[in-house]
Amino acid sequence: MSAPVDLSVRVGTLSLKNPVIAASGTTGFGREMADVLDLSRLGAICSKGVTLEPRRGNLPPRVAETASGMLNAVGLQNPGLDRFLEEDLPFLLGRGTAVVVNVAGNTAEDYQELCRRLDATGCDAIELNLSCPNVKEGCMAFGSTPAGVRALVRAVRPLTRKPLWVKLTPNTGSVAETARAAEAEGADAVSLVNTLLGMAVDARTRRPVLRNNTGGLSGPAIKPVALRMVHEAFQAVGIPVVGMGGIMTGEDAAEFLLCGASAVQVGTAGLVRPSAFVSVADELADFARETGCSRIADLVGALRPW
Amino acid sequence: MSAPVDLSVRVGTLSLKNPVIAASGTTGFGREMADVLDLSRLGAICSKGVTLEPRRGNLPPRVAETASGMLNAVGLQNPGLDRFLEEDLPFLLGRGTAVVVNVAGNTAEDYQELCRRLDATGCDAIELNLSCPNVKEGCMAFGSTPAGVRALVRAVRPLTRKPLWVKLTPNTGSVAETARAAEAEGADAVSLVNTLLGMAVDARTRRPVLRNNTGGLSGPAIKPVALRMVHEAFQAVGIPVVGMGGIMTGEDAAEFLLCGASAVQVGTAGLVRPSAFVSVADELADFARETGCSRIADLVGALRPW
Amino acid sequence: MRTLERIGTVVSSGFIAPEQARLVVHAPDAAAEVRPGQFAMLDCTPLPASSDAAGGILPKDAAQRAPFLRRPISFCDADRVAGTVTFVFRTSGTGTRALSRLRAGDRLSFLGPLGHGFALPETGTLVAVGGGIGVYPLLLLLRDARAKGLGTVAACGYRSPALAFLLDDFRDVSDATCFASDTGGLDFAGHAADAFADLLSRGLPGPVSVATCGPAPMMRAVAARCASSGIPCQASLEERMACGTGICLVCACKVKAAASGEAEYKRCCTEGPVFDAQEVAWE
Amino acid sequence: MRTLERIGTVVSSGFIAPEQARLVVHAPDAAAEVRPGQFAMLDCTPLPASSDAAGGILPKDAAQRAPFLRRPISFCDADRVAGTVTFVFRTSGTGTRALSRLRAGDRLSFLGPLGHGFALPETGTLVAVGGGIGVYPLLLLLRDARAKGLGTVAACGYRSPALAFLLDDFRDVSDATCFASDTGGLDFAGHAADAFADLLSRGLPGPVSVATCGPAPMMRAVAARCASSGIPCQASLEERMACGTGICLVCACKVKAAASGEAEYKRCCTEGPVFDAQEVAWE
Ligand SMILES: Cc1cc2nc3c(=O)[nH]c(=O)nc-3n(C[C@H](O)[C@H](O)[C@H](O)COP(=O)(O)OP(=O)(O)OC[C@H]3O[C@@H](n4cnc5c(N)ncnc54)[C@H](O)[C@@H]3O)c2cc1C
Ligand SMILES: Cc1cc2nc3c(=O)[nH]c(=O)nc-3n(C[C@H](O)[C@H](O)[C@H](O)COP(=O)(O)OP(=O)(O)OC[C@H]3O[C@@H](n4cnc5c(N)ncnc54)[C@H](O)[C@@H]3O)c2cc1C
Ligand SMILES: Cc1cc2nc3c(=O)[nH]c(=O)nc-3n(C[C@H](O)[C@H](O)[C@H](O)COP(=O)(O)O)c2cc1C
Ligand SMILES: Cc1cc2nc3c(=O)[nH]c(=O)nc-3n(C[C@H](O)[C@H](O)[C@H](O)COP(=O)(O)O)c2cc1C
Ligand code: FES
Ligand code: FES
Repeated sequence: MSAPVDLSVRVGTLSLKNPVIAASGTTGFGREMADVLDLSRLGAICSKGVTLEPRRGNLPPRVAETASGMLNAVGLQNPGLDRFLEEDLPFLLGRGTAVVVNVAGNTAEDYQELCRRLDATGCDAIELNLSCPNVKEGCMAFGSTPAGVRALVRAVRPLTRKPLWVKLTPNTGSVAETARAAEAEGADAVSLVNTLLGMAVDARTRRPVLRNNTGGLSGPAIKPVALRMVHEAFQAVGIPVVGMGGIMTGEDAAEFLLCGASAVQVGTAGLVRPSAFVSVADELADFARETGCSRIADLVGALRPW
Repeated sequence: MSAPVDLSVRVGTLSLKNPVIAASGTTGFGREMADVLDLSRLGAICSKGVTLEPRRGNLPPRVAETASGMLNAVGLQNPGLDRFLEEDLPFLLGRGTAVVVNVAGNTAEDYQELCRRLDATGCDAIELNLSCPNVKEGCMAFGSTPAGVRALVRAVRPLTRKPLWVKLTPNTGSVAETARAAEAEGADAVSLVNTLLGMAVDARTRRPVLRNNTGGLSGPAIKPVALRMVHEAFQAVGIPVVGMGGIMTGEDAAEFLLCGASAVQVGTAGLVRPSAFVSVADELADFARETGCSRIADLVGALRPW
Repeated sequence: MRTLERIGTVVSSGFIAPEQARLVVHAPDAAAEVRPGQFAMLDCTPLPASSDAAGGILPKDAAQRAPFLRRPISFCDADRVAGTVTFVFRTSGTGTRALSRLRAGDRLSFLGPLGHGFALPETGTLVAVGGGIGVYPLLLLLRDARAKGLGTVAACGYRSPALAFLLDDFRDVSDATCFASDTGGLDFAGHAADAFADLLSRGLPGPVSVATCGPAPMMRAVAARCASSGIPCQASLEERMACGTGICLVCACKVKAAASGEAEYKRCCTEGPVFDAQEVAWE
Repeated sequence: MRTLERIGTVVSSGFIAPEQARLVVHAPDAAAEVRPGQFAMLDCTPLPASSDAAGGILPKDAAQRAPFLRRPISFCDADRVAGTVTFVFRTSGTGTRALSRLRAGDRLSFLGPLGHGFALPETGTLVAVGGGIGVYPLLLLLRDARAKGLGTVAACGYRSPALAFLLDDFRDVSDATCFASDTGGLDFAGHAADAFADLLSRGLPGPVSVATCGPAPMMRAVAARCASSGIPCQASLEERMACGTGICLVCACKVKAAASGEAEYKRCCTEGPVFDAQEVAWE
């Protein structure tokens, strides 16, 4: 219980003080969380998905509880890039933690414009959301095939020197292929998984629970799928992998690191336990100490498959 | 609580006394269950996957618990077709319920031989397992692309007049396309979902929990994904859909029927509650009664999306 | 830095009517802090006894939450002296059923008090109009209004006299009460909104202001009646929630932007649950 | 038709040593039926009080199982007169921790008795050799052996005297006992297998037969010692399980087929957990 654990990790050129990143869409733009948590204790914070124009999001209900998880269909509600740059990004940049900006669009041009303008800011990385299942256009349409990923990353790569993370969808036949496509076009990292496309039904009203009919499944329910996909992506590419999906505890985070994630994101856990955004890092340090690991980075990819 | 509910359904030309089928691999060949349950109360029983040759299955451990579900990597352990036809099928045929034989192979020729020989038996339908994630060859390799499904169904369709159900994998980019492929080649029904490919990790030993490294995820955790895919398949094809994935209760079953399933299968639920194989049908009848539905078949596809 | 998660100890639990469960929870900080109209996100996963884990559910078992999400429940009452808060809720589903199984001595994790509650007027009479389970947040409201020296009137509507609850509690904190039942048998036959209109037409010491909570059609009727009489009206809305703390955006409520009058989504959990009734875009 | 699922009522619960919990459960049918070496699949999801649901967890809440799978636990003891069975288990993970929180009066759902248990010899002395938590199923075995008029000897190994459990219980049902501890301080310093070899070498009233349960290396050593002396030996194996009833095939144990001697998989839950030690393909 004595020796301190070195929690720092690198995702490509970006150094993080610890491997726990607050996931996009489950942390707003940090303002509400700043009230109740010391954000400087996070490895990084990833913004809610930002689009060029403001978006109102989908009609409610936008959430359905499921066994060990939840479906959401927020639909990228956000104030748009202008207001984000004016009000939200400056706030995030002052929190003493790395800032990853998650961006989404309908067209390749949208993504280009977003990357061009974010390149001029102080953010630490850009995460291309090619995997939101809750909007009609763009997004997952790009992310679900290797060709779509390739085209999109090729379009934006020349426009920014920021580390470019490509967030992949699990709703695909082979995440190894979409990861390779991202790598081939110069992505600095892939992050996965976004939510699994799912549905909840109210048998009494004979209606989908979500007004959007379908939504994205997150939480512990998806952890086995996420771990498998992170491991597949890790084996498929040489660039770093950022892993997520159902992390509730430090030991969960360790599992993702072992499967090859250089860092992890925590999303849904923080909705039910606000302290999860930092306690996962604390528990990870405890876990490292208990298992005689002095550098958390040593866990990355250390899984020994049978 | 008075009016009797008509629980009978049809899957194409096959009539079932109720829509609840015991799922493949979670009911053995019926022998153990016959001791503790009246199998004649099931709509049908689907056999464990049968291969031409006997198979020993994978090394243990073959199971890992996950949040609201489990991973299995049995690896199609079965006594092979000869012994199945000699010992198991006759037993199953005498149980007063319809019998679906689930078959799997490494090559198209395996499937052809299996279908040819089953055509001569008294079984009520053949379910082509194109979706087992736990064996190295065949199976999911065929099922994960429309072309694979097309080739396989084309190869076996001429060899049997039995109703041919094609069991689809959820580990694919588009289940609508694989379902259409099955339909185009003359399948009588599609059944879905098989298990989601997943992994569990023991962070302390730094090993996958399963000796097979990966396994198939089943149970309530996958229900949202399964419901969505059943609904997608139902919208994509004209042949009947048999739905499954995480059904624990009669109301869960109703949700699948509403999404378009003509019948449902119950798997993992029966492992933790042996009575689930029949109680789901009882609860479904209760649900119908409570909601003023006198014919369960009226629920099929009655979902009203927003 | 605010503390969001609190672990209270159940002081008593039981049913006050069929399917209506009450939990009294010792949680002095929350009792001191809560304003009427605020709510808490209750954790329905049973917590191990305190000997097992100090801070709540064991980290190792955190993935085993069932049901997974917390449930939003209004503070129905608070006793600042005893340091207790009261939740009353209909046992409609898995989560509320699990909560109703808590017994004295059990621990309960909740986030809160959360949300933007009712604003108390400076003077005059506060009329609280509630329907069904919508009456619950109004009890603490009337208690605090009376403590502030306001006149207090309660108009509560129930499905039937057998399904009426908290009548004595409301009598305790109100200058006047009118209990309505769809099937008759109480003070008024009909809906709470009609009872309210009736009360209004008979005159109340002004200035009158209104707070309402219940089914949307009822609140809409109350809001319309208030608008036509120029009476300020606050309405407490309900939407499905995940975080309850403003970060996930799933609890969108349609309200008219103050400036443009255009409908936009606000977060029920932080910008609400209580809104100016004239702002609400009633469906 | 056999009944698999039973709902028992917890009579008492508590810890008998650090991390070693004991549940005594009123379940007369299971107590009457159980044979030594059999096990039960215990449901770790708390059951609602009997007023809520007669048959177990409410159907509506069935998807909310946490942890999801049942846990295999041996019958450690049974009192056929009182109609109780006893489970003792190490609280190693989520499920066993949840089980250890049950209190007198709580209900427990379990499947069982399950599995192929120990066969009692017709005559002579039965030596039970257990290591760690492997000692648990041996208590009922020795009790039944003695009731049948057999000689009974217990050789139990523990990590340390502080982590030794059920010593008095084993003394109660045994003609002779030898308690071993890796760290010394009990009857014998070393492993249970060595203690067993020591006992054997000092001579026991024959014919001797052996039953063993514990870590695989220990059982392998016991089996080897028995094989070299021509003593029949039964070993109780452990494998991860889902159904416990023979239908899912996840609990494969490697054993040599009686006929061919070739290794094949048998189901630990139904063909075992007790196998002829000479059949087992020790890793
Ligand atoms: C701000 C606020 C305050 C509330 N205060 C009270 C109160 O004091 N007393 C009371 O009886 N009820 C109150 N409700 C409603 C209460 O939250 C729901 O009845 C409860 O969440 C249902 O949970 P369940 O487990 O019984 O149902 P389930 O059907 O198992 O719930 C499944 C999911 O749907 C959500 N959900 C279901 N119904 C509702 C609903 N009507 N409103 C919001 N979410 C819902 C649940 O929170 C959960 O996420 C309040 C709701 C809100 C938004
Ligand atoms: C036939 C049989 C009889 C047993 N009898 C006893 C007994 O009397 N006393 C006792 O202390 N233990 C006994 N065990 C071991 C006991 O089943 C495990 O310790 C227990 O399942 C661990 O559950 P958990 O929730 O604590 O651990 P978790 O780590 O939460 O369990 C996760 C999953 O792995 C399985 N698992 C983990 N460890 C084991 C293990 N060693 N064996 C089998 N499955 C495991 C669990 O059942 C569960 O499915 C027995 C095992 C078997 C197969
Ligand atoms: C309410 C909610 C909103 C989300 N919004 C976004 C988003 O805007 N952009 C994005 O890339 N991912 C979004 N996600 C996905 C998460 O970032 C994460 O990939 C996913 O939830 C899996 O991780 P978890 O199980 O830890 O939540 C959202 C998830 C939730 C639950
Ligand atoms: C232990 C186990 C073994 C299985 N074996 C087979 C199999 O042999 N063939 C097959 O098509 N599906 C098999 N399945 C998949 C189930 O039939 C079913 O598709 C899946 O488990 C989803 O349903 P559920 O959540 O109700 O279990 C197996 C599932 C489990 C849990
Ligand atoms: S419930 Fe998360 S923002 Fe309101
Ligand atoms: S645990 Fe299912 S067959 Fe043994």
